[in-house]
Amino acid sequence: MEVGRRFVLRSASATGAFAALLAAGLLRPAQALAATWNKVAFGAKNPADALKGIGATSTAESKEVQLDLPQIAENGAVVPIEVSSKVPGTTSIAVIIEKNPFPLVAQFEFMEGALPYVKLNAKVGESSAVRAVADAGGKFYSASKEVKVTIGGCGG
Amino acid sequence: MPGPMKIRATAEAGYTEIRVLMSHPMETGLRKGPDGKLVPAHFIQNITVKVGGKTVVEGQISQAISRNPVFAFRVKGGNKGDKVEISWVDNKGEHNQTETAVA
Amino acid sequence: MRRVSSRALLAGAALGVAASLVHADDTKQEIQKYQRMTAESSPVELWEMEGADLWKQKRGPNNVSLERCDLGMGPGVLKGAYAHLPRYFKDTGRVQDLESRLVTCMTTLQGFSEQEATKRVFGNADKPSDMEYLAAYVAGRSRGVKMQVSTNDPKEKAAYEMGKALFFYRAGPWDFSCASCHGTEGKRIRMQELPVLSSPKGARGTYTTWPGYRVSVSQLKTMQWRLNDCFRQQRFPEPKYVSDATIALTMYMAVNANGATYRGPGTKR
Amino acid sequence: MTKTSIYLCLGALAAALAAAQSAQADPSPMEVRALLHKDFHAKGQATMSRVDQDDLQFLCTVTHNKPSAKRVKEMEADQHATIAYPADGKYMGDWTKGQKIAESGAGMTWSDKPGTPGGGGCYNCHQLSPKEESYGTVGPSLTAMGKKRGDGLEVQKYVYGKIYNSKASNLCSQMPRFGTSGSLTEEQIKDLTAYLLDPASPVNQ
Repeated sequence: MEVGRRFVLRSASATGAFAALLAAGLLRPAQALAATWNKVAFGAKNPADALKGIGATSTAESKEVQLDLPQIAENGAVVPIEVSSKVPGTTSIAVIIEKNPFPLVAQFEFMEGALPYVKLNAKVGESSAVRAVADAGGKFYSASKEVKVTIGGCGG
Repeated sequence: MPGPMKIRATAEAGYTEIRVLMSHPMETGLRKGPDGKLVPAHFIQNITVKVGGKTVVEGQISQAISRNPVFAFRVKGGNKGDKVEISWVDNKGEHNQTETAVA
Repeated sequence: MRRVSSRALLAGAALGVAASLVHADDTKQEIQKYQRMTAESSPVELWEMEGADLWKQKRGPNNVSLERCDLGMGPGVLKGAYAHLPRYFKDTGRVQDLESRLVTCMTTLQGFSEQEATKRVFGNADKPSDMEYLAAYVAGRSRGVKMQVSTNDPKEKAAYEMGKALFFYRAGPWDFSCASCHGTEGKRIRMQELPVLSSPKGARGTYTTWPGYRVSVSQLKTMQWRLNDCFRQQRFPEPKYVSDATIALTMYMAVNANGATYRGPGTKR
Repeated sequence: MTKTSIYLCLGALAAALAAAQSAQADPSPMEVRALLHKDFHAKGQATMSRVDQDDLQFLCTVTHNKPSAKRVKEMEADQHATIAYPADGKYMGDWTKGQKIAESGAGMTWSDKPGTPGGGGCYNCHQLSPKEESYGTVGPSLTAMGKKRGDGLEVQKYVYGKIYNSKASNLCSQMPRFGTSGSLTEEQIKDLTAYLLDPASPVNQ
């Protein structure tokens, strides 16, 4: 088990280190990276627009999309969400929290032997439906589950 | 300022489980600081996972990912000793990366 | 007629009770699932990593690391040290918990004044404290070790007894003791089933997962912080950091947890 | 609240001695108090006098919340005498305000601003509105209280008094004495009474 270290920006030679990273092929140029962040989809303020933003104009409910999360969250700051897709040819998975101010939380593309699987922690502002959307050859399949965010603790 | 980062990659039956921990504030831009002003948005936007030099996962994420993000991914096959590299870039252009070998 | 209707009513009531019980069970199960899933995907190890760095770093007026710090198992021995704390230390003549002993090492080895060593012990999400990093690192080195806190020394025994008395001492505007929230089996405060820390079952489950990462504040919290915030909510004045009173309470809970395997640093709501 | 007094010393000394004899290693509440004075400091509105027990707190501590029937009777009468019923004879206020007070667990801590209205933290221990799922179970469920008991004047007075000083009817209850301790105002207690009894309140839906 290797241990990662904070680096680059903590050092004075940030630019040099960045260049080295680029040379090593670990990072692509910042502009290119910025371009790969789907501003339209992530900026959407409702689930329908978010889906449109990732190209999912229509989705079919599917049991092949497996979504696991606790139905009750003691704290909305962290809601663990696990998604996997058994739809053949799945190339990406997106997670949408319908009642969040910006519903689209993440989209992952899988290639070179990566299984269509991801586990993440998301902030959930209020009790909401959580939707997972799998893209298989331009067709979109989805599953959803409710999560209830509760008030915890004795404090104010 | 990027804090520490950690990857754990374990060979399971038929696949490799990759788990990554990142230090990052993941500020939404919607939260008020102690001074009553909105704290500017500051969050990771892109994540890249490479195994044996090949990109296997490309992720785009929003400010709704929890502070100090943790992700798990799975890759078919994989052998002990294979190199796993993960890097991220946030909306301010800050970035970090680390690597490990499959155990 | 009357009898029939009352029986029907009773049956209805019984059904209602059964339904709410099933519901309560589901709720409990889902909360347990939440706790399991957040623990599985917790960033808490990052605190241990930073703590490991800090432990080895040369710091303070003496420019030395903490690597020769004696946490009770001999200088520099970390494995299992936390599972044996609090304990009596001859050199200071005190029963000390982890944080108290770390202050001792920072002052005696690194040359910090006590004031410097305790200036900022509770951090925040943007800037955790050195103490939080160090506590996470040291506690983590007892993972898998059975809790074995001694009360053989008369001072250890006295600390345990004082801790117990403190636990049940009711005072303040709301008449609370520790036991007000942590004294009745199977009761919830809001959604939380709070552990009964006076019983081995409750203490074992809880003590062995502190210090812990709190997802609500994205921070690792230490046992001294936990006690501090309990006293705040108990409507008491503030306990002094690593005071005899807080160490006595820690001793009480740690001894109650004896025999359980330490599994922290844990993850909390 | 009356603080530790000569009355306490006379009344409870016997109990303290008995407790001390039964388990020799047990530190007495006096020793605990001395340690608290050494190891705590005042912060915000939480003054050091808060670690001093009044006679009730002392008795409940030394008897593990099980005082003798005789002492219970005497002291419950004392506690009852602390209840100040509203001069206007009205016990019910605004249930909508009462709901907010019931939901809030703030108040009286060193981090609360002195003088700002606190809450009753009712949901910490009780089920009230059936719609609120995040409720505690330390105290009994109060759901549909008004429906079950009605909202007659006697019931109103009972509920008002219970919130004002729960110890008047259950000496070592875990529930704070919200009125006696000055944690909630008369108006707030009226609002809570309405929250429990008003037919329009969610508690009774």
